Formats: sequence, structure tokens, C-alpha cells
Amino acid sequence: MTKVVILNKGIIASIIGPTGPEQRRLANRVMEEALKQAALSIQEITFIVATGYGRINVPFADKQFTEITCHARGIVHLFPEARTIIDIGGQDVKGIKIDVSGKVIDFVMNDKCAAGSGRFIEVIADTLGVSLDTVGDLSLQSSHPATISNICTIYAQQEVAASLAEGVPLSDLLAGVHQSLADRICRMVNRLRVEQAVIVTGGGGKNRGLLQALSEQLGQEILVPEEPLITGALGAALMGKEIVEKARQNNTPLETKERILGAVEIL
Amino acid sequence: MVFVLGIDIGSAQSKGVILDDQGSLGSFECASGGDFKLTAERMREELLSRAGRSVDDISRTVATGYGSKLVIFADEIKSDIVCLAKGVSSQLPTARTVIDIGDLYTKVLRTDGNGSVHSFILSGKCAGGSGRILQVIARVLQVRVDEIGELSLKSKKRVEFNTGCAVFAETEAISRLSQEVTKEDLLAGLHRALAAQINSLAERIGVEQEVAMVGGGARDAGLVQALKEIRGHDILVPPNPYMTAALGAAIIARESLTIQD
Amino acid sequence: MGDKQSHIFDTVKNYYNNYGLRAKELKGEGKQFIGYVCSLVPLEIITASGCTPFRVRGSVHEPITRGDTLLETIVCPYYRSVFDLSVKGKYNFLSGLVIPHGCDSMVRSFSAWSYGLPFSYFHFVNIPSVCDESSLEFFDAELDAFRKSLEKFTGKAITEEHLRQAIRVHNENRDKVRALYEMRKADPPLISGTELTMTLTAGSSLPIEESNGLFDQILTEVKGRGKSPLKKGPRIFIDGACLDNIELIKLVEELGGNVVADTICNGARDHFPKTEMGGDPISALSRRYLGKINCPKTYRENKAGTFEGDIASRFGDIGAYTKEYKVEGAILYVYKYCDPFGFEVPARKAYYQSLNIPLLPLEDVYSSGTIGQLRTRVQAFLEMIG
Amino acid sequence: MAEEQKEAKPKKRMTATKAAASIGPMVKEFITGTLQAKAEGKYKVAYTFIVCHHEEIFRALDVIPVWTENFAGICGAKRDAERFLQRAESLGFSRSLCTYALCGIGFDQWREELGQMPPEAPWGGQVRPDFMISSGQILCDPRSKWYQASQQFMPDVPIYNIDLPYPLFQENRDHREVLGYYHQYIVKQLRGLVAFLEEQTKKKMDYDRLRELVNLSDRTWNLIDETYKLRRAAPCPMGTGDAMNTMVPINFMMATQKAYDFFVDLKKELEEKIARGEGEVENEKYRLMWGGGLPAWYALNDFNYFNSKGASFPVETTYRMVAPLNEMDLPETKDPIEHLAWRWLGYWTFWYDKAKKRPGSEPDVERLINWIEEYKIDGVVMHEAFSCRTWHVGLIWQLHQLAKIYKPIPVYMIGKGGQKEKVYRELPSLILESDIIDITSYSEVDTRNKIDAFVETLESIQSNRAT
Ligand SMILES: Nc1ncnc2c1ncn2[C@@H]1O[C@H](COP(=O)(O)OP(=O)(O)O)[C@@H](O)[C@H]1O
Ligand SMILES: Nc1ncnc2c1ncn2[C@@H]1O[C@H](COP(=O)(O)OP(=O)(O)O)[C@@H](O)[C@H]1O
Ligand code: SF4
Ligand code: SF4
Ligand code: SF4
Repeated sequence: MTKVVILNKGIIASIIGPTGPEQRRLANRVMEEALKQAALSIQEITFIVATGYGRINVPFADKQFTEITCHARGIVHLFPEARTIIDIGGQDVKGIKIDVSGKVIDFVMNDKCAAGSGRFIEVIADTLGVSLDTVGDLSLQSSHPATISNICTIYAQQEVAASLAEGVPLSDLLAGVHQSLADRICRMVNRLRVEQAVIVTGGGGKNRGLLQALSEQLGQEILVPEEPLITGALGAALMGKEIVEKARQNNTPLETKERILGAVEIL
Repeated sequence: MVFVLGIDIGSAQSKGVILDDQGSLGSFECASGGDFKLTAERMREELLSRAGRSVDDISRTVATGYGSKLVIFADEIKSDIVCLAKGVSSQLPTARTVIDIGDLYTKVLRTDGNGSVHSFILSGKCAGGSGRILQVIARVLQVRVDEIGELSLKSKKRVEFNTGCAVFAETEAISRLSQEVTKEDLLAGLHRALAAQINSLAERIGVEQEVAMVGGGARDAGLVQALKEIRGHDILVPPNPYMTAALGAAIIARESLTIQD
Repeated sequence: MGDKQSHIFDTVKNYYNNYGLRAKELKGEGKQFIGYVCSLVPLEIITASGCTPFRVRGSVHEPITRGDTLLETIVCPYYRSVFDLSVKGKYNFLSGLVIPHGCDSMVRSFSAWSYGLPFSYFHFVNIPSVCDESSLEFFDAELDAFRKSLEKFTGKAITEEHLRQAIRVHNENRDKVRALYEMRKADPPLISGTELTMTLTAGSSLPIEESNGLFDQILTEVKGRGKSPLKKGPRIFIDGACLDNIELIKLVEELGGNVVADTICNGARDHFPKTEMGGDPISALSRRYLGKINCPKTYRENKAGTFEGDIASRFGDIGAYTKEYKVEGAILYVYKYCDPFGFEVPARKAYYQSLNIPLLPLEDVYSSGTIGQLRTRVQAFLEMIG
Repeated sequence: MAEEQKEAKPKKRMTATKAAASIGPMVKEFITGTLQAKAEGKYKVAYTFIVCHHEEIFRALDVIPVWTENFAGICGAKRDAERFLQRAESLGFSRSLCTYALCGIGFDQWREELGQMPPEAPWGGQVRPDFMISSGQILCDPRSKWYQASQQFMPDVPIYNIDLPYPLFQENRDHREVLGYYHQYIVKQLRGLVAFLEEQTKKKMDYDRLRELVNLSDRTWNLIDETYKLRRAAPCPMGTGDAMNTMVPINFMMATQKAYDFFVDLKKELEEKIARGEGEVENEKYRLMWGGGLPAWYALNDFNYFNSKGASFPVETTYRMVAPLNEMDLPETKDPIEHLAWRWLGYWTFWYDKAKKRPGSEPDVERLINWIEEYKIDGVVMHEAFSCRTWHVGLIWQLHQLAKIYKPIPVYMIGKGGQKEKVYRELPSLILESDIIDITSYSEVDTRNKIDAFVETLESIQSNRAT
């Protein structure tokens, strides 16, 4: 998904692009929409920061930062008490450790295997024919989470389909899937020695079932921003704002790109 | 006259063969769907109707494949390794190494031409090296899976493609397409990478010639070609590589009848 | 970089990309090359025998295929790649191969190497895993056995004089490497990490005298530089085993870091310690290779009785280097399935923490396919410390 | 996940021998014994590793060994290793490292953090040691690195690392040329161990007692060899599944009278079974060799699964950590330390001369060949445990080599023109893949499918051979 946040004093536009791999490269459209919402032209934007998987491929961005820095920035802005951030995205999951001053001091990421990312849920939801928006609440109805014994997304997909045919309730399967992903996430972020407050962000933060499983397995309370999808983009915007302010203070020129809304190739 | 059935319930596709003393009376394939029991029933009906026979005419049924345990009317369940060996040796008696590229797993086995297996190996816990990735990419390219072989053979400039995860292959393919890589070159790259992976699996049990390729992946001329290039020798593909395990199952059914006689 | 100036780096690049180029040429002239892996093979003995030591390396760009025929995938990926290239015939110009007891992967695969490759000479050097007087005595004997086996192979005696001469030129080589590292102390460094690793790698494929010549030229070139090839950025230290492909270092530098020092096997670990001149040469060599090469495979007693004291004595060289080269951040790069380094990750982490140097631990599989994943991690790390 | 796995605890495994069934309580007693010894404080307790062949030294000085591999194995067999592995992982250790070590380190760190045993510790838990004896064996890095890593969490516990090399097999060299200085070195290392233990226990080594203990274990070595050779009988009276239990006295109890007596009893039991014609399986159809790899401890029931298909395992290369001393000509010596060093070298070089005589062979392959003959083996099964390189690298190569040089089973097949011809084919083999104690790497369905296919393979070969 592509998200755009336009910032002035406060957020003046925030847009979330459509899901699905086919749309990932249409990021420029999302930008257009955001500009429309803010009633601005791209020339009027002072500084543009890109983040996320496709950050290097955004032709009109003036600077790139990784999701780790941006999520941390965005989250600390929203939750100054944050010490541990778990970002559950479609490509990967990251754990970020923050110190008292809001600085990133350590982080972990999973390897490139869909089984450890939000995509796992997408694939299974698709197999079960339920929409992403509903998986969380559906799974919370379960009292007997199913055991998902396969790790690989593809094998798990097969397993879930077979269990469904055998009559295992949908909610139990979804709960099982959330347990399984939460387990993998936990194992990874435990390397950071999780401390309160724990914030979950990224698309996974919209999934209440996953959040509950995570909270149980971590043995920690979890906070979620109101709009978890945009914290990365928000952080990027905040980073941009800082750069602009610093340049103004020091009276140095801003290095910017040509403001052309070209197509974006997302990796 | 005896009639036997061989039924292979795969994770994606189910395959069946009906045989009499002389040879095959027909075969059938269909999607496995979610309910394997139902699929098996339907498979039996289709095969019977193709051969113009009724359930009572069937002396023996052997089931194999991912969903074989759900073929409740089967007289015996056999592992696909043994069925593949039987199937291949009936069609290609000179084959000593058989590579089966299925939907979830790739399997390699060594046989002696009589249908005996000497050793075998299965791909591991990651679907990245099996046939599923072909389906995934076909969907991204918006072509049918049976078209990708021909397309790949047309490639002039193969790209480097990391197979890795079967799920993320989708994302990678999309990004490549947006970099104006052609479908043909992309497929050729994918086939090359997949073939390399399959080859190293095969090498782990040692490859003896001749080599036969079967299963869904063997229908893919691009993949077969890529493997030939990597191995530097020819590879045999039986007339209907998809049916090999089902055929083997049917042969086993027929053989066990003659032994009992 | 001016045209004339970059000439010598073109040579380096050529040797780096066509690894073994010079060996193939010299083989035509009748020179014999003996391959080796790891920092624990006493190169001086090979040089003294009249043969040329040649470090066999892997390639992150080449998928491992034939190697998997004979070697389980639970061997560390670096070693599998080296093996794979070897069985594919890439190093067929070698006359022999020496493998030390560096780790389990090396020990357990020795048979697969010695039966799977066409070389006429094979030798395994046992390396003690502790370092006391009796181990040194044993190692003396083991090195003497190595010397004898090479004598048998070449048909020529290896005299003490040969050994002393070899020690001298190898020490010269080490001095030159030190001098090259000196060039990294400038901020930004006068030589990039990418250039340096490429240079050392190229050097490990050449006869020692040629390597000395090459390093001299590089030194002159770099000293003459008015300006660094890099922009000023965080000064990064690389810790880990063998990193004979430049991809990671290049990535760090592309993303704005300056790689200024290391303790990798084909870097400081291998090139810094020198062999004592004078005295019995074999015993001097055993003291260098066992005593001075700070490899995690060698156990050195925790005399302090406290954890802090222990890590300070085990990793003290890291502390010294990071101070000397004004390091601001470190990357600990460990291969999956590597036992000697893998078991030290938490202790090393704690040590960097005690130095107050931020650390990025990476576990990787020796394939260019993971560069994308590494990119995000490295960039985030640079952002974190920047 | 951990909870679910605990629920799925397998049914108790059936053993074929009474002796194997008696092992469980023995191990339990032995672990409680270490806890008690520590509590009483009379004797010193030491962490240590198996297959070092010098336990006589510990026993002579009344040091109580705690076999850390054993404890990890128990956690695995109880399907309760996951929480310790996860703890080690969260400390920064990679799962690709030896999971025995990870389990042990995870447990130790937890115990140190709590100042007491972790909750519901298996069999009361692993005791805090007074010191740790690492062993830098040429075979195994973890055994040299493990305790060093544990020391991070108990820095006051000293380590003594004893180096135990042996000359690696090199085709073009007679190992006798170097045995001399190897022997000298090992002797010095062992004396170093004695000195360390004397200092720790404040006792003097009683060399007469040591000599007696060495003598006892020598006799036990020979007795074990005789006992295991009884398994050549058809049907085979005891399989590898049981041997994974009877390895306990070999590896954890050597140099005790109890171990000796255990094998006296086992020998008697096997002789009786053979006399009655009783096999491990009722109707022995296939004789398989466990040709390499430590077992998956949580899945020992797979052996019963093999058994249920008529397959018996008369021999295994794993844990047979003794060799017949009467077939080695070890130099005579009165000094027990010197003897231990010779025995060590004799054990590791046992197959060297034989291997030299067969082109393309090497000791591990040679052992397979010999045992295939002696135990009349129909197929080879190996286990590749992903986390241990020591015993699991080289297996594929050994199988390749075996196939190249050893083609013992003639098979008739239809050749050109419908003629039956005699061909020689290799032994069928199966490599199972999972781990020693990391259950997340194991899939029962996959494993059983592989076993099914393998047994069907054996079946079809037999029926071909019959025709
Ligand atoms: N409405 C939703 N309800 C539950 N989960 C969602 C929802 N939307 C997205 N997700 C989850 O979030 C993931 C995508 O997260 P996102 O942060 O957008 O990732 P990325 O930035 O890598 O594309 C999806 O894979 C899915 O698991
Ligand atoms: N014509 C074709 N070209 C390429 N791939 C194909 C073709 N037909 C099937 N496949 C691939 O083969 C796989 C199915 O193979 P199959 O042998 O039926 O597997 P299984 O028996 O394990 O279910 C599918 O994943 C699909 O990608
Ligand atoms: S295990 Fe499955 S999800 Fe993970 S990389 Fe492999 S194919 Fe992808
Ligand atoms: S990286 Fe580690 S495992 Fe690999 S060869 Fe080096 S020491 Fe051995
Ligand atoms: S032999 Fe294997 S399982 Fe045992 S300690 Fe060594 S690495 Fe671990």
C-alpha cells in the first residue's frame, strides 16, 4: 500500500492507496490524490521524503529514509512514551527499540519469507474468502484456535483450505493463523528485550485478532495509533519538515528534485 | 478382462487413469478443490463414463498424491514416489532419474527401469522451489499457466530472477515488469533460477542418465529447456507427464491383481 | 580520480573480477599454486617450498549448485560457495589445496574436497583449540609435518633459510597493509573500504613479491591523492569472518558510511600480526598463527573471573582498532551456520556496548540476492547513528 | 505454540528390551543425584561433554559430571525445549547453531536470572556447576564455544578447555607417522585436566584408583562391542530405537560398575531372545542401518513406525562411541593417563588401515561397508539435523561414495531382447531432515510419508529380487 501525508503545521492531507500487488506501482496516483485533498500542486510542496520498500524508486522525492527511522519518528510524535515499536507491514515485520530521547537504539527485521509478514494474513484471508477488514474481529470469536503446523505461507494456505473443508470453523482458523504469525513476530522482537510502552503500527495494527495474540504472547499491553497505516509516511513528513527548518535556520539552500509526478516503480 | 483405477489427488490438480489388460482406456484431470472426497468421487465417475464401465467392473483402485487418504473407495494407498517410478518405467524404461515437479513439492528419485526406487529426495519446508511459483507468475503476467513455456522459449535476453519466496515472487515480478522487462525474459529468468534449484536438489541424491521429468512442471517447455541447459544433456518427458503418478498407481493396481491370481 | 591515477586500481579491479588471472598466466610459466582457505594456514611454509599460496574464494553472485551435490546445506554458505566454485573447476589451475582446522565445516568436509577435486596435493593442518605451552609444542610438530609433506610434494627440501626469507617477505606484505590502513585514518579516509578490500583480495591471488609490488603502487597512488573518494560520513568498523566479496562494504559506502577498519579474516585479523624474526622459524610461525591470530576458534582462558574482564581480554584488539580509527559504528557480519562466530554474537554485542559503539549485527547467507534486505538494515543503522 | 506441543506429547515409546526400558528411571535418578550432590555440597559438580573418553579422571576425583547434552536431549524428548531455545534466540544466538547448546544456554541464563530453577524445569532442572570442562575436539566447535558463551551469565564459574585432537584421515599419509606427537600432546592436556581438577577439589589424584577405573571401562568397551555384535542375529533382537536408550551407559555412565553390569544384563537378555528366535519386530522383513546422524529426540516413535512396517535396525553408527580394544594393538603402558591417550587415538583411527586398502574409501564409509556386510543390511537411513555440523556434514558424500564402491546386491532385470540380466545396484537410502531437539523443524506427516515411500521401495526391491 502507498500512503501519503502532507504536513504543514499539522496534517493537511493523508491518503492510503489501494491494496494488492498490482496497485503497488501506482504510487504516483496516490500522491495526486493527496495533493487534490490538500488543494495544492506538487510545485508548492517544499520538501518530499520517501520511505518504505519502494523509497529508492520515487523519482520526485528529495530524500529517502528507511521505514525504521520514519516509523520511529512518526510513533514518537504520537506516543512520546514509546520504547518498543513493532511495525507489521505487507513485506516485512520490524521491531524497533527507542530510548528516552526518542532515538532509535536498536532494531530487528525478518528475512524475506512471506510467512513472517502481514502478507501471510492477506494470503490466508484470500484463501478463506474473507476481507482483510474482518479477519481480526472474526478471529476474536474463536475459543479454540486451530493449530497451523506449517510455516510456509503456501503450505499453510493448503492446510487451512483442507481444515476448512473438514469443517473447522473459520474463526478458529483465523485465530490459529494469528497465533502463528504472532509467535514468529514475538520470537523476533524478543531479541530486543521488549519494554513498555509497546506500540504496534503498520497494517497489522488494524488487525485486532493479531494484536490480541501478540499481546498475550508478549505478555505486554499494546498501544496502537488511530491510523496505523500512515505512521511511516507521517514520520517521513516530519523528517522532511525538520530538514526544511534546519536549512532555514542555517540559511543553507535546500537540495530538491524537479517536481514532476513520474511513475513509481515499487520493489 | 480386468479394469483398474489409478487416482492421484494432488494439492492443486487431481489426475486419474483407467486401465484394462491392454492399456489405458482414458484419463481425466480436474481441479482438486477444497473437498478431496468429492473430487475423488467425481474422478471415478468421469473415468468410468469415459471407459463406458460401471463401479462393479473395477477390480482394484489405487490412490496416491497429497489427498490420497481421502479417496475412501481406494483398495490401497501408495506413496507417489513408488507410483511415479512405476509410471515412468512403463513409459520410459531407460530413465534412471525421475524429477517430478508438483505444486507444493519437487521430488527426485532414482529407479532401475523396473519400477523400483533406490533413493529419493523431497524439497524442504519452503514452497519456493516447486511448481506453485509458476502459477503465481502466470497470474501476474495475466497469461495461462500452459502458455508460459512457449513464451519463455522466445526470450532473447534472460534476466536475473531470484526465486526465493513463492509469495514474494509476485511482487518481484511486478516490479520487474514496471522496469520494462518483457514477459518472455522474465519467464526465462524464472525458469533458469527454478531449474538451478531443482538441479541442486537432484544432485543431492546423484543424477544418473537418462533423466525424465514429470508432473505439472514437465508440461512447461521453458522449464524443461532450462534444466537441459543447466545439465548439459537431454531430458525425457513422457507423452502425458501430468498423469505419471496416476498411471503408476493404476499399474500397481493391475500388478497386484496378477500376483494374487 | 584522474585517468592516469586510477590505472593501478584498474589492475586491482581486473585481478579481483578475474580472480586467478595471474595464477593462470604464471602456471603457464611453470609456477605452482597451492590453494588455501582461512587465515590459519601458514603461508610462509608454502612460499618457502617454492610454490605460491593462493586464497580460494567464493562468489556471492553465483548460485550454489554442484557444491550441494556433495555438501550438506547446513555448512556455512561462505564455505559452500568456495567449495561450489572449486568443484565447478574454477580453480583447476591449482596444484594442491591446504585446509586447516578452522571450524567444523572445514573438518567434516575435508573428504569431500580431497576426493572431489583433481589436485595432486592435499593437506590438512590441525590447529589446536587452546593456546598453552603444550599446544604450541604440538603445533610446532604439526607445522613440521606440513613442511615435510610439502617437501615430499615438490621434491625439494625446505630449509630454515627458505623459511626465514619467506617470513621476511610476508612480514613486508603485512607492513604494507598496515600502511594502507594508515590511509584510512583521515576523515574522510583517503582509501575507501571497497578499494581496500578489493586490493587485499587481489593481493591474495598473487605471488607474495607481486603482491608487495602491487601494494606499493597502491600506496603511492593513494598518498598522492588530494581528496578522498568518499564523502564524509559515519566511520564504520566491520567485524566478522571472511568477507572476500565487496558487496556489503560497497553498500555501506554507497549509503554514505565510511568503512575505516575491520577485524575480518581477510583483513586485519589476517594481515596485522607479524611473525617474529630470528629463532626457530617453525616455532615463530606456530606462535604467530596460533598465538597472534585472534580467531574465535582458539580458546583463551577467562583469567579475570568476570564477564567484563573476559570480553576485554578476548576482544581487546577491537577496542584498540576502534579507538585508533575513530570508529563511530560497527557491523557484525556473521554467516548462518557458522559456529565459531555464531556463539560469540551476544558477547561481542556486550563488548561493543561497553565501548559505547552502536552495533548492527547481521546474519547473512553469502548471496547477492540478500543485498536488498541488507540495504534497509544498513541504511536504517546509518540513520540511527548519524 | 509451546503449550500445544506439550499437549501433543507422544505416547510412551515401546522398547523391545527390558534393558532399554530401565534407562528412563536411571537418567532421572542421575539428574536428581546431581541436584542432591550440589545441595549437600560434599562433591564438586562439573558441566561436561560426552565422547571425550576420559570420564575416569572425573570419577577418580569424585567429581560429579553433569552431561549438558543429555539435559538438552531430555528437554527435547519431553518436547519442552522450545522455551529455552527461544530464550537463547532472544539473547542473540542464531537458531542455526547447535540446539543442544542453545537449549543449555537458554536454561542457564534463565536459572541465573531467577536465582532458582526456571518454572517446571524438566526433571528438576540442570544444576549450577562448580566449574565447566569444555573440550576442543577436532570434531565439534560448539563443545569448545558453548561454556564460554554460558560464562556470560555465570562469570564466576571457571572453565577448563581440554584440547583433544586426532590426526584426520589423509589418503596419502600413514597416520602412524604423526601419532607420537599427538599422543604426547593429549597426555599433557589430560595431565592439565588432572591438575585443574585437583586444584578445584583440593584432592590428590589416586593413580591406583584411576588405573582400576580405566581397567573397568576398558572391560566395558569390549563387553559393549560383544553385546552389540549379537544384534547381527536374524531376526535382530534389539534395534536402534532401543540403542538410543542403551547409549546412556556408554556415554554418560562409563567407568562405573553400573554401566558394566547393565551390559552384562543386556547381553544375557539378547542371548535369550536370540535363543527364542525373538526379534525387535515380529516379522522381520527389512534390516536397516541408521547410517548417520543424531536422532530427533522428540520423534523416537518414528522407530516404532519403521518397526510396524517390518523394518528392524540391527546397527547404527550413532553413539557407538566404543570400539573393540582387543582388536587394536595399543602400546602397553602402566600409566593410566598414557593409556587414555592411546585409547583415544586408537578409537578415532580404528578404520584407517582398512579404509586405505579400498580405493575411494575413507573411515566413515569403510565402517558403513563393513557393517552392511556384517549385519546384512537392506537399506540405509540417515538423519540430517540442521543444527549440528559435527555428525551431519559428510553424509551425502558418504552415500555417494558408498554407491560408487559398493554394489553388493544383485538384481535381475529384463534387459535387451527380453533377456534377464544380472545387474548390481546400490543400496536404497533415505535421508530424513529435521533437528535433534528443535521441534519446529519437524513434520510428522512429511516424515511418515517419506518412511512409507522408503518402505514401499524396499518392498518393491524384494519382490523384484524374488522373481
Ligand atoms: N484493514 C485491515 N485489517 C487488518 N489487517 C490489515 C488491514 N489493512 C492491512 N492489513 C495488514 O497490513 C498489511 C499491510 O501493511 P502495510 O503497513 O501497508 O505494509 P506495506 O507498507 O509493507 O505495504 C497487510 O499485509 C495486512 O496483513
Ligand atoms: N502447462 C503447464 N505449464 C507450466 N506449469 C504447469 C502446467 N500445468 C501445471 N503446471 C504447474 O504444475 C503444478 C501442479 O503440478 P501437479 O503435478 O499437479 O502437482 P501435485 O500433483 O503435486 O499437485 C502447478 O503448480 C502448476 O504451476
Ligand atoms: S517458506 Fe513459503 S512463505 Fe517462506 S519463503 Fe518459502 S515459499 Fe515463501
Ligand atoms: S565463516 Fe565460520 S563456518 Fe564458515 S568457514 Fe569461516 S569459520 Fe567456518
Ligand atoms: S556434536 Fe553436534 S549436537 Fe553435539 S554438541 Fe557438537 S554440534 Fe552439538
